[in-house]
Amino acid sequence: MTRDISLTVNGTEHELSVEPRALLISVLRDELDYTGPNVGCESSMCGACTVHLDGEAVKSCTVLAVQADGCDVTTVEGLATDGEFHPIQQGFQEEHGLQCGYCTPGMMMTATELLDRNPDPSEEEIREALEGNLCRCTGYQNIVRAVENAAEKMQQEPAVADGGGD
Amino acid sequence: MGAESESGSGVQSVDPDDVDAADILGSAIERREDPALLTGDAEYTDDIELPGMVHMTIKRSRHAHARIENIDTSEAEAMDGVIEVFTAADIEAPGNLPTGWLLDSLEQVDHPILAEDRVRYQGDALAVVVAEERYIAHDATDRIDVDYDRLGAVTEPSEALADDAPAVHDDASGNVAFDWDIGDAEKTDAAFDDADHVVDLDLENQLLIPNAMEPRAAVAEYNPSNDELAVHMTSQNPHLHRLLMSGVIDHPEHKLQVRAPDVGGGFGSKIHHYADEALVALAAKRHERPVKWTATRTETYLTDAQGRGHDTHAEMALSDDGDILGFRVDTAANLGAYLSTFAPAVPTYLYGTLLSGQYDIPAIYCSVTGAFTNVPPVDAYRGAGRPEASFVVERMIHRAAKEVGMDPAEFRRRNFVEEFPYQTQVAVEYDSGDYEKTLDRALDLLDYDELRERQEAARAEGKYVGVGLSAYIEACGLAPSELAGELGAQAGLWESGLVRFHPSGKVTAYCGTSGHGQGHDTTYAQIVANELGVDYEDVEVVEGDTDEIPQGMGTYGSRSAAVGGSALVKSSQKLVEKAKRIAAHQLEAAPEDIEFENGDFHVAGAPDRSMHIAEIATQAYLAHDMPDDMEPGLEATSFYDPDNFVFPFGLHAAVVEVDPDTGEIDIERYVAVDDVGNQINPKIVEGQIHGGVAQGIGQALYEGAEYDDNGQLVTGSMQDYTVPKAEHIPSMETDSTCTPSPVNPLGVKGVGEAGTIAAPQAVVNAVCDALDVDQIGMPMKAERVWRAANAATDGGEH
Amino acid sequence: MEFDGTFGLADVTTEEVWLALSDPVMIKNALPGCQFLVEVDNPDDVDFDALEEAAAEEEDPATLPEADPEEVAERGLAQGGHYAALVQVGVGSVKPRFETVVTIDRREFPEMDASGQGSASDSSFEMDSGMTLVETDDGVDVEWWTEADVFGRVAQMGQRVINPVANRVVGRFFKQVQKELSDVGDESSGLRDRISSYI
Amino acid sequence: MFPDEFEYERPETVDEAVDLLVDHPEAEILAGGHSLLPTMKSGLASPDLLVDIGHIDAMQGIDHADGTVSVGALTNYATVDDSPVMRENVTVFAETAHAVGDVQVRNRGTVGGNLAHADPASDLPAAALAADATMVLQGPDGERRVDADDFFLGMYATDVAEDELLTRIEFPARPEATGAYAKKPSPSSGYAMVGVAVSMTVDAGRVEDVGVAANGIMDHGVRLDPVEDALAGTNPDGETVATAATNAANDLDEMMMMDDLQASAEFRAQLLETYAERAITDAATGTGVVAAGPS
Repeated sequence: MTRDISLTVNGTEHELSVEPRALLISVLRDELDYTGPNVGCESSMCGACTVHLDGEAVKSCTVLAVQADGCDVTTVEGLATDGEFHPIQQGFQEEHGLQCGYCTPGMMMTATELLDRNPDPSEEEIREALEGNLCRCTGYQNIVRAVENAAEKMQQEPAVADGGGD
Repeated sequence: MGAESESGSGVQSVDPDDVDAADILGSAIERREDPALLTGDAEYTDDIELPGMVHMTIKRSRHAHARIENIDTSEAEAMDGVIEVFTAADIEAPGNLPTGWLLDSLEQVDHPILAEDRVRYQGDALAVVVAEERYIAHDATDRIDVDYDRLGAVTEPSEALADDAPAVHDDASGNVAFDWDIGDAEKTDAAFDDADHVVDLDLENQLLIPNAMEPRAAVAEYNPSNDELAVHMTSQNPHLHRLLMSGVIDHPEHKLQVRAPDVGGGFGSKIHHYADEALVALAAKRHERPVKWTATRTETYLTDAQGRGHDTHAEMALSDDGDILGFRVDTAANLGAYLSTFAPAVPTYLYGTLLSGQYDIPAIYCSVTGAFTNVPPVDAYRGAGRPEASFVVERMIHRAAKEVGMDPAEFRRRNFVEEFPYQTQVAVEYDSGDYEKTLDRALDLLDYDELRERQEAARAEGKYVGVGLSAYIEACGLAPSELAGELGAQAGLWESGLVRFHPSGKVTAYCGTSGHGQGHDTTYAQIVANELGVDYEDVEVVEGDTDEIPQGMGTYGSRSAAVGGSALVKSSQKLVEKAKRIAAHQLEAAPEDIEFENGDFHVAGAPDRSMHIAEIATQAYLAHDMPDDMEPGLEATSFYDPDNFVFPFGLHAAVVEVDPDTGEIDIERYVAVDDVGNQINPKIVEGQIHGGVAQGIGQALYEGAEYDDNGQLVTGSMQDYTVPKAEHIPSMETDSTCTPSPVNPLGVKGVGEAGTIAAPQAVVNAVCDALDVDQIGMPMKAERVWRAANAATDGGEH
Repeated sequence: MEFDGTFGLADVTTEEVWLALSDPVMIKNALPGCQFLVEVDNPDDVDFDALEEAAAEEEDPATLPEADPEEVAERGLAQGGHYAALVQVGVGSVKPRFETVVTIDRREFPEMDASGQGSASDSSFEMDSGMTLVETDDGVDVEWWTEADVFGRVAQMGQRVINPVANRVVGRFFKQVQKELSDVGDESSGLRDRISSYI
Repeated sequence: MFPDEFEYERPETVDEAVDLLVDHPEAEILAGGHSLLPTMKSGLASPDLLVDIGHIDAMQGIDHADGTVSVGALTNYATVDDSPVMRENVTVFAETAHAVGDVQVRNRGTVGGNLAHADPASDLPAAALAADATMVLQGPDGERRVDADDFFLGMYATDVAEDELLTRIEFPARPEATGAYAKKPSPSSGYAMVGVAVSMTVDAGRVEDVGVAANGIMDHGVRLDPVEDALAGTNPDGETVATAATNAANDLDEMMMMDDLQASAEFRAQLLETYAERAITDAATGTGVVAAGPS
């Protein structure tokens, strides 16, 4: 028994038929070829599969695709616009916030939601916000710096868009 | 290169475009690996999708030790979408997984890729399912019915060696895999006879589960028309996997390609040759269709080779003045159910040889018994033997300083090795070092004297503050091959590097190492660009594919920069030599009159008469005007076999406050001063230290594989086994000194494991210091600390 | 895992408790999630599906005090006997069905030892249990112990819940036993006398 | 891993959902899925039918009227955490919602799912008890209201019948009360080894009303009556609070205490005292949640 659903992923609408038991991460990776989000733990702990569902960070291994029917999904593939890195991607690059990169897509999706809610988080707030994303390589220090770096960039950006000081 | 950083505030990265070509080596440039990893463009093994691909799963033993009476696969085979289910009975003589390091006394045991009539750990492979879809394969695995006759299980090495322990292998009497020793027993006994003080501790170094974020995976494809088999897999060493797999599945090595695509961390767990990847290759051959297997996290918990697992009794002989006179160590090492690829080397040559630490110890004796148990095979995990050694040494130093009433920093200083090279009592010769320098730098950063005063004041207020030091040493780039061979290695320990100029002047560098997060593409390009004097952007780096790279030993043991990097230096130097002769020929000068600087060859005293190396590359491929007897082309390969290990070192310190009511530990500060020789990319070095320390803190406070009496893993998921989170790891203050290694042309020493080696005992020493107790076991979970604190405050035994 | 405890039953005699705790019907009724508990000849060859079907169709015979003590004694657990049970211990959404076979290893008034094993999809368990009845001033203490080992998924993933669940199962079992036995004590001394004669 | 196959229904109204439950008593209810799906993925649960109530609009959102705050069962933790109405009127519940899981879990997990799942180590049951919540259940015979004190029966066991649905949770609005939750999380799972929720109203320096309840210590959330009794009418200064907290484990049945790999019963009882003291102190000072140490 399958069920027809519709998912809009990074702005592209997909109509597809899925088994009710299919996890959102399976559908994204295996059916739609968005292989940016990764599977790390299957126990809802590691956060490597984090995507935005209607703008909120969720662990896509703990959501059935049928539950996401009609929703907007953003994956790491949707972060950059017109070939230009999102500030969080720039932050991770500049601060060496990644090593093997496996946790990074999920880490960045959680971090962008944090920065939406809290544009100027403290180190403690960043560490708390990343509680659901495990990294085995970096010891987290440069991830914290990467988020701080992105926060600074994002705070400067609107000023530039407004035409600066004058 | 070689500059020492100024403070503990961290390294600032730079854009490679902003770095002068001449300064590229030693610059903290941003990594070229990152764009693909940051956009989802990376290709991990599970991302690979091939036409006609099918999925494989593995039925694993429920019990840690049992006889297999029957495996009923009929229900699974009858399912729609299931292509085949096979067991050991269905394949010709299931291959045995080999052991790559032999010891004289080693009891070698069979390790079939599919268990035939007996399973020896929970997770041992019993049957393989091949199905059209991933979900169906998993469903079918659940429907395989296995009849077990359960046997008694043993999981701790000291228990396995007891008289009445269940026998893991019928051939291995008393579960002894080997007996091994190093050092001089008599001399050490004599030192103890003369000692004013003897201290001793029972130390457990618990079993750890590596937990690379990417589970192991493999995709195999087979072409029957030419018998070529390609395996894309999570590998730290594709060439070694190819060599071993060719034997295990009996497929000719030259028709087997092993390729590591992007690999999501390894920490040792992706060095070893497991049954699983071989089964994927077999399945692809059986069905002539691409086959994918991706471990679930549960499978990684049950089957990834685990690390550590030592039960140790250590004793130290001391003089009244605080001199270390002798050191005696007796260890029972857990090897798990079978001998994994490098398992015998880890608790022996990678452990016993490091027991002199940073100290001039006149007499050392260490004996190790390797024990078979009913846990997954135990092998190299980040640090591999060296963390165990450093832990024993530094815990004993902490205990010894207390015994003779000296400050632990001063006790260390008094006993440091001061002159190099230094021959230890446990076989190895330290290349270079300056141990006081890292100690002094760390004490400065800590403001040590003030800290000790604060500690006393805090105690008066009922607060428990502690300082723990760890003066670690490690050995990287195990070498030379001849020595390794004498010690039992079944492989050489060189590394290959091929540097190839293309006719347009661009360069590709191929190295037999295989990075999985360490940033080799960046650092190797820095090395080669520097040697050749070409733009960093003009150098491409290729790793991890047996079809592209001449040969290789892989990435582990912090060897890549020291051995792989040096191979690329050697090859680059060969290229420069050849290019110089071409330049001399075309500039009509004698080769000895040609000078090479920043990529330019010019005639001495006539800087206008010059050619850039890229131009010479073009000429070398045109081959219109070459010196006599010179072949066209410009590329060179080296197999670099170092003369010795390199010995990085450092001083790590933790400052903790312990709450005796709850057992909670707050790491207030963590200071790391490391000396890894010259640094090719200080930002990457710093990142390696951070990550290593986090794993070390993980071991000290949180991590540990725990089994029940029947060998059932009870920490079998991330819900129960703590992989540290961002909140668990403090912000670290890192700094470095630089004592270049004389062993290799880069003067580098290796950094991948330093933090993991240094951190556990820094934290344990700090907590013991805070509570004024001699010993707390790892992981120092809150309850354990609470009990220790209460035993201490009650004045009871601890 | 080891569990043990003592359960006090008021206003009953050792013989009554012995007879009741030897009655498979009563045990089945008291054991949470137990679908059936019946004697089988060959412990290695039990068709649980057939037994479940049969159990669904049959009505349970009466237990003490309504039942005839003679009948209860007749169907009572026998030393060396094998009993098949289907137990579904529901814990929230987790409802493993354990197909279980129990053997009465020793049965000597007032002591009984039993061992058993069972399996459910990819999990299994083994257990050894025993009990001793001790007469007290106002009734009987049931001293019991169980050593249980769990294997597979439940052991690995359900570690956190095993202890409290086992405690609750045992607690409910004895509460139910107590409830049924309190009726025995209320009955005429005639029943008491008849029960004693079957020990 | 992956869940086993199941049938799937997605009712649009509470009545439809209840009808499905009446017809299929064995069905499991899927709300946010953050308790159920991990259990299914690990292979521990394989329900034949899932009733996905996630699209029932009537079970969403937070209302405040006539001195009662009503929280739809499908409201997620993040919404409760961020809700000014909750922060003002049911502080303890908002503080506790903030302590559940991680950001992703809070975005997706629902308060109704949490309470109906009744995980002993979960955070919300204690807050529901401390806040004197009423659970509103809908069944074939209509609505039924159950006090939080009568709702939690055991591990994963509540008073919700097989054919009933927890539709909303009602709280007395207590704008004058402060609330706090102090939790010692398991470092691996983040679940509570011990968590203590406190709602407290202090008038003229005297405790007028106080609710203290705990998770993690027993096989279900429990009210700590002896602590409440010790605090009632006192001036909650440091010494009074510390003394009251020493009573925390007094009435608890040791046999049903949680005792596992994460922490022994003995240690949990010790933690209970410390965390009760921390939570009460925090509520008394009105500063919100007490952050636990990292270990």
